[in-house]
Amino acid sequence: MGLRAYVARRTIELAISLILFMALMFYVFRLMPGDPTAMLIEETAFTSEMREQLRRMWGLDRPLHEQFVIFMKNLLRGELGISFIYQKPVADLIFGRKMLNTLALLIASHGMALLIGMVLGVWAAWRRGKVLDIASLVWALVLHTIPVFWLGLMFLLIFAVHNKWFPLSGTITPARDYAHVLEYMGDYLWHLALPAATITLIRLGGDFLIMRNTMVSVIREDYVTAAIAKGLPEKIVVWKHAARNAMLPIVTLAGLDMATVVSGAVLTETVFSWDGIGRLLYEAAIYRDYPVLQGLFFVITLVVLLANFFTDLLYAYLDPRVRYD
Amino acid sequence: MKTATILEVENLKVYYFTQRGVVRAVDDVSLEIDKGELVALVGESGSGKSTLAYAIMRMVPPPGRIVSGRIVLSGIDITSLSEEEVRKLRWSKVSMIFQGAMNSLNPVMRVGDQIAEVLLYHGAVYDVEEGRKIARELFKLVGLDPERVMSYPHELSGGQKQRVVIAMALALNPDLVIADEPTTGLDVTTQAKIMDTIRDIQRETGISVLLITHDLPLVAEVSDRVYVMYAGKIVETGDVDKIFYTPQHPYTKGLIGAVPSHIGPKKRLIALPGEPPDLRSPPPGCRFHPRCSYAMPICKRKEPPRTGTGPRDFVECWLYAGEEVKKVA
Amino acid sequence: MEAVSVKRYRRFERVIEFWRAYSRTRLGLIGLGILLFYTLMAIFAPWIAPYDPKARVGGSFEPPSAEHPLGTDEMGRDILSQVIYGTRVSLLVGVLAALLAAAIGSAVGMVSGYFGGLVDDLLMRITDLFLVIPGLPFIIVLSVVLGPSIWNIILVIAIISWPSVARLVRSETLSLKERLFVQASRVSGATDLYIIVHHILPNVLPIVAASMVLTITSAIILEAGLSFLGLGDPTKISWGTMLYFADRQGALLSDNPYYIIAPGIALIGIGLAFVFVSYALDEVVNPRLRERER
Amino acid sequence: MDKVYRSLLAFLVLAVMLASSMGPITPIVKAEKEYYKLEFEVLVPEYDPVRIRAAELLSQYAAQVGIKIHVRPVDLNYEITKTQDEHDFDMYIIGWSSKNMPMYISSFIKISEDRPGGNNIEGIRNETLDKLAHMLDKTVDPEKQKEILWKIQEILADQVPYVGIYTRFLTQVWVKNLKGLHKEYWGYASPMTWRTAYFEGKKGGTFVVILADDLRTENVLLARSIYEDMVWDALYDTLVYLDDNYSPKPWVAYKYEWSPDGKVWTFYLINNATWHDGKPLTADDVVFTFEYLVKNNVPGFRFVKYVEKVEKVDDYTVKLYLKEPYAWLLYDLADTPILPKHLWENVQWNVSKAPLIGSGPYKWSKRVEGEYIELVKNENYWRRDMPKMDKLVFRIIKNFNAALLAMEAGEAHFYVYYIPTSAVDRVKKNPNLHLNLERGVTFYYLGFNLRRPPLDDVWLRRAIAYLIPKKEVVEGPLQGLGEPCTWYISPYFGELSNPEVPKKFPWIGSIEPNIEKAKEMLAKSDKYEYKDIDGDGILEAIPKAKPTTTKPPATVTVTTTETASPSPTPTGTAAERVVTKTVTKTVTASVTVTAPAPTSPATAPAGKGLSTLAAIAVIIIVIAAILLFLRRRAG
Repeated sequence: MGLRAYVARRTIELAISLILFMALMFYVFRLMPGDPTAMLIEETAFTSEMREQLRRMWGLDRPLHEQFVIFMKNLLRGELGISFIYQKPVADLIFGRKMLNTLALLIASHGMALLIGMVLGVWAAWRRGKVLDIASLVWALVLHTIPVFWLGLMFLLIFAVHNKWFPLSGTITPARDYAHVLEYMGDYLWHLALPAATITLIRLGGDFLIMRNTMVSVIREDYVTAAIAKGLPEKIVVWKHAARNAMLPIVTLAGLDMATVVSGAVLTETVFSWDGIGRLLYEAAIYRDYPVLQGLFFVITLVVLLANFFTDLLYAYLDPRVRYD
Repeated sequence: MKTATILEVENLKVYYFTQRGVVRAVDDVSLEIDKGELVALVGESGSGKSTLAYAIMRMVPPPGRIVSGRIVLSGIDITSLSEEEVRKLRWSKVSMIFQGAMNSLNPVMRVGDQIAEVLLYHGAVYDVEEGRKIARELFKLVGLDPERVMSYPHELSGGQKQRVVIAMALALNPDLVIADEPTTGLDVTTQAKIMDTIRDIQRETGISVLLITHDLPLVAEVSDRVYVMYAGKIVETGDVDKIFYTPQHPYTKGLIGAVPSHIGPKKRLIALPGEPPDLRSPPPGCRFHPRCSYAMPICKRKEPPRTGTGPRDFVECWLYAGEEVKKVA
Repeated sequence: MEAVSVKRYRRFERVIEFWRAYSRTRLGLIGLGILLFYTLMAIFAPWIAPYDPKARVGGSFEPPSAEHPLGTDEMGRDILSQVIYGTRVSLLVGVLAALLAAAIGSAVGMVSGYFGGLVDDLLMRITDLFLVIPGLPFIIVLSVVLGPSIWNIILVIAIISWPSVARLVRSETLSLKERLFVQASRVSGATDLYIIVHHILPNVLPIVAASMVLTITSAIILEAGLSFLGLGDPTKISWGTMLYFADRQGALLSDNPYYIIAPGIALIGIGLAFVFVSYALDEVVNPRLRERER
Repeated sequence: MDKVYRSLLAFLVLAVMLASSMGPITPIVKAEKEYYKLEFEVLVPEYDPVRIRAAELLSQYAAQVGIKIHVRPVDLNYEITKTQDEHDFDMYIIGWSSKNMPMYISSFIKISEDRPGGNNIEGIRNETLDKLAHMLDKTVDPEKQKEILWKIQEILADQVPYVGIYTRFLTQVWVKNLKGLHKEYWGYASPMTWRTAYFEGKKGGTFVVILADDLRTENVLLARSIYEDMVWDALYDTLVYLDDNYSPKPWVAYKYEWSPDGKVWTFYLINNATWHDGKPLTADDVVFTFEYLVKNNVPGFRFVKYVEKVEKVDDYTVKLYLKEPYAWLLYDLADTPILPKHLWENVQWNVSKAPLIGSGPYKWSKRVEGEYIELVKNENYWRRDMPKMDKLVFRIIKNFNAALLAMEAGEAHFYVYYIPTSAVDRVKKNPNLHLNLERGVTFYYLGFNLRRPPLDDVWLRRAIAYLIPKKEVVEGPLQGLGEPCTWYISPYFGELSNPEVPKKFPWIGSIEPNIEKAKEMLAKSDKYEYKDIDGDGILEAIPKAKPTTTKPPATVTVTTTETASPSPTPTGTAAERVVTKTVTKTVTASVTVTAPAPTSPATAPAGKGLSTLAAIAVIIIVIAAILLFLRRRAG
């Protein structure tokens, strides 16, 4: 099958599963006990009439199937609705600063983890059986079992409380005047350091292990032995012959892992009060802000599906044996 | 006719130091190959043939190590060289056609480039294009369409891949080519064609070849001399006719007896009973004695001495110890 | 009768053989040792723990001392006792969630693999759907739907973990059903249910068990994560809820950082133990992984 | 093919099993029984260890009397829905300040509020209480208000539909050199604080305040959290404000008065107030604000439903006509921002970005979402002496630890929310920080569902009230940073709180669990006989035969001459208002709680759950089928 037909088919499949998934989530959200207006009673002057009024305004007084039809119509038109608590379009809410923050965190940490994990994995596999390899193996296993939020707390304890090297929370220093964009960037990166380091370390364990294990089995492949026998310099053997082949599984896994990646942000963002979509999702669940929940799941699922799709394309590029089917 | 010796292995010991004990994969082996000779190394799988081959390339995989002995390749003792020096010798002096050759091609690289890179990194050419040009020539030599240099391995058939590998082995015009089971995994007709190609090229270029195989009919057909290896030791060596018509060692006899006759119906005449020994704890004395039908009490106690059977030939067996060669009917 | 005892003897022999292979792996033994330690701690918590984990026995955030080796929490409760009691919930959640996931996964996998065709396609599409669902967000929503209780957490973790088991079991079933003894059984008129229960199930169990060990680890860590987000059951002491309250109540800035450190170490310990065991199991079950010798 | 159908069936069964196991816990409908087991569930918000501990301790003591109480921590949203909307609960613990505030208490006890979503969560159906509540809302005279409130407190204490457990101190922290703060509901983060706070020995400066949550919208009318209120308080002015003693004082309205019937209110505005854009603030703006709120029926402003019309007398005088007297108008106005007519005329009330021009002491400067809000001094503020600071910055720090560090580092000057008890010691040790420990209005209480027998028995409720370890909770988990609650109106409101309550009603006054008294209470019941029938250690309540002669309902003769009497406010003209009441002392004894109202399941949750689950199952199958179809077609 040609590339174009393949992409067309995958796109249709993707769109349909996304829409159906959203239909499913619509009902799951409404299954949550509780009410979007319930949290408002914290405001002293709120009466039940006012809650009723809000429910009407938000269309919650209509029968469920009617709400569903409205929701689906909006979704097909590309509208995600209006947030109950923020009173603004969900799209604006998600694709604003919060999305940028989350993306910055995820890309920084996962990029680093992938890079370091791959290099270390290749290195350890090449020197397998040696002391350092075994030591790093044990470390990777330990890192693999550390809960991400606990590591975050430890980092805070050591680097923000004990030594005040890094800030405890937030993405920038509040109310600071920046003379230059670079200064702003610096401040942002300074705040990003701890949360990104946390995720990087946690992911590093997994990425390292996968890379090392595939590398170890690739090293046993005859073409690597052949490459050595051919008298090629070690660097060429390792990177051009072994690592390139060993990269295939980790690339696939990185794509398939998108779901976990996006999820993991919730915990890290909680620990570091990082104002991203993970926090938004948690708050939306607490407040039963259905439109925001739907919007977030839509975006996250879309990202995951797209990641899978692009992984397949990338895989086909990396491995000439793969055909589109 | 004593010509230049290309390879000389002397009292080589290669052990694997595993967690569960020391595997004596190659134990005190000596071997010689002259220029233009096609020497066969035969033996069951697990007898240490491949390890010997890797040792000659000086690429024994860990936890294996060359413990003692010398490997002299074109006059250079490679056991004492540094890794970088060895790297430069590899392929330029000795190249290899690997067991399961189709797997020794990198699946994500064009086959031409895999040949070109050899030339490139040994300084034979200065860019990939030039390398590909030479690759095309080599492809013609081994009977391949030169345009195939731009193909990926999965686009070629098994026989074609095999030819690519042979072409690659010839790229730097080495003194010695080690062919480790070069035809396994191919169908019979292709096997024959490939072997013919190797033989032709060998005759044409005068390259020495060390053929490692357990395919005895093939050995009988193409080789000049034969080394028989059992459990890490060379038990017998001699000219191909000598080995096939007057085998001395009971193991050699067994091997040849076990060969399906390529004339008559295919069946095992005398099967070798039992299994090759565990090289972590080989039997004391002669390593073959548990399977040997001629075994004597001494075989269990002491290792057999080497008995010369010709200028360069010998056999290691108590049957012939201290005696002149006895003809065994 | 005799046949049964022979069968039983064989099984016993197999267990012995398995244990021999297992006990050769050093990591596996270490892991098993740690697990034993945790299990004993969970069972005998009331006797081991120096204090009632919920009672106020000291000032708030007391640093470690002779009376309180790990200090006290914000309400003056002994942290060591809480960590010891916390083992119970973590182990319970981990094991039960993994069991449930294994049960659902094996059922779906076996049905899918055995019957094939439309059923297989349908079940596998559903499995794919679950694999694509963003895990933690989905779990958060589900936990809110179900309310905070350890039983719901178990259920939620199982719901998110079964698809991978299903895929594993399906592929194994596919190869099993082509085997001679299954074919023979079918020819001799055994019902599908009989074949699944008597032939397929016993043969997929080992791989399910091996994969379960890792599921337990992730379930334990997941429970801690959920509890840390405040979705756990706060009346039950678990390491996750401890960390949740530690974070909320400002343990970071207090005099007793062990309130945060201790539960985390406990979590890592148990996680490592299971990882070691699964590592060892892999080596025993999949001999291919053993270092090749030439 | 047969095999396919069978396995499909198997799959469906599996799906249904899965789905049904996911269903919400369906309420067990208790049938009319011979007796009731004293086994209850108490709902507690899951995030607060203090309340959870309080519930656990109560459960321990109750067990000693033979009452089984299960502690069920739930998500707050769930708790509110279960209690307020669905009335599906036995007991619950929650913190709700309004419940012990004079201006809100009436809404919690009116019979009309006993409906799904209504504030009368417990299901109090007491005619006297209802009448008093209605009367309270129309009584403006403080003396009369006090009289009614005292009565209400006594009836509540007698009937115990809910019972206070503890109140927390206002544990607010600010830097030592910050002065000039003023108190309101939420402590010192009051509108007046923004206007008068200053740094000792320093002129101007930047005042950094830490909020635990960001603005959700940039629209003052959509303010839903105290944090949002705090920001808008600095940007907008109000007609009146509440002083430290919690009484309304003139502000933008320098004088106000009301007609003898309390229905016509006249506000006289100062004439030098301007909007941040330079336009003067006039009667037109005030009229516009009232009319705008009324026209759009904006949620959050209670007085709106009483407004009949608004009239501009001249540029600086406004008359407000009410449909009926409303006691809390001034309190509501203290919370109502005056909106600039020229900017809001064509703006919808519920947009997320509304004009950010007010007339308050600070002007909007900038905001980084999730990080901070910066306001700058309004140089043209009508009070020339205010504000004292040059800049007011609200930093958003959700994580308390980070907030405390910022305070310690001197990067922030005021933490507006209550700090966790655990941080108190650390703050006390810091020489630069001031920890304010003062009684607040918070009210953490245990509520009963009076609709559910045997909780309809006042003696049982009194018994349970006796068992609440108020002192232990305050000294234990709360670490002394609060007080045991022995009231229904917080002593924070001074005279309005009835000091007799704890003495006259020992079950309210008791702060330590009293097993003996609790047993005594149970023994006194005339409704049920409490004994352990099945010997499982848990008591059963056996209904006693209904007394043949039911006492006549309380005679509460409330004669109100409908002449409202305004309170003596600074400018208020004291008018006469007579409230003649013949509420005899016997009221307390004779008022009975009416039979439980038919349980009002707003929506049967079970039914809703099942149908939704069915829908989900169908959708899953459809999704799978369509994907399957696509795969098949693609080959």
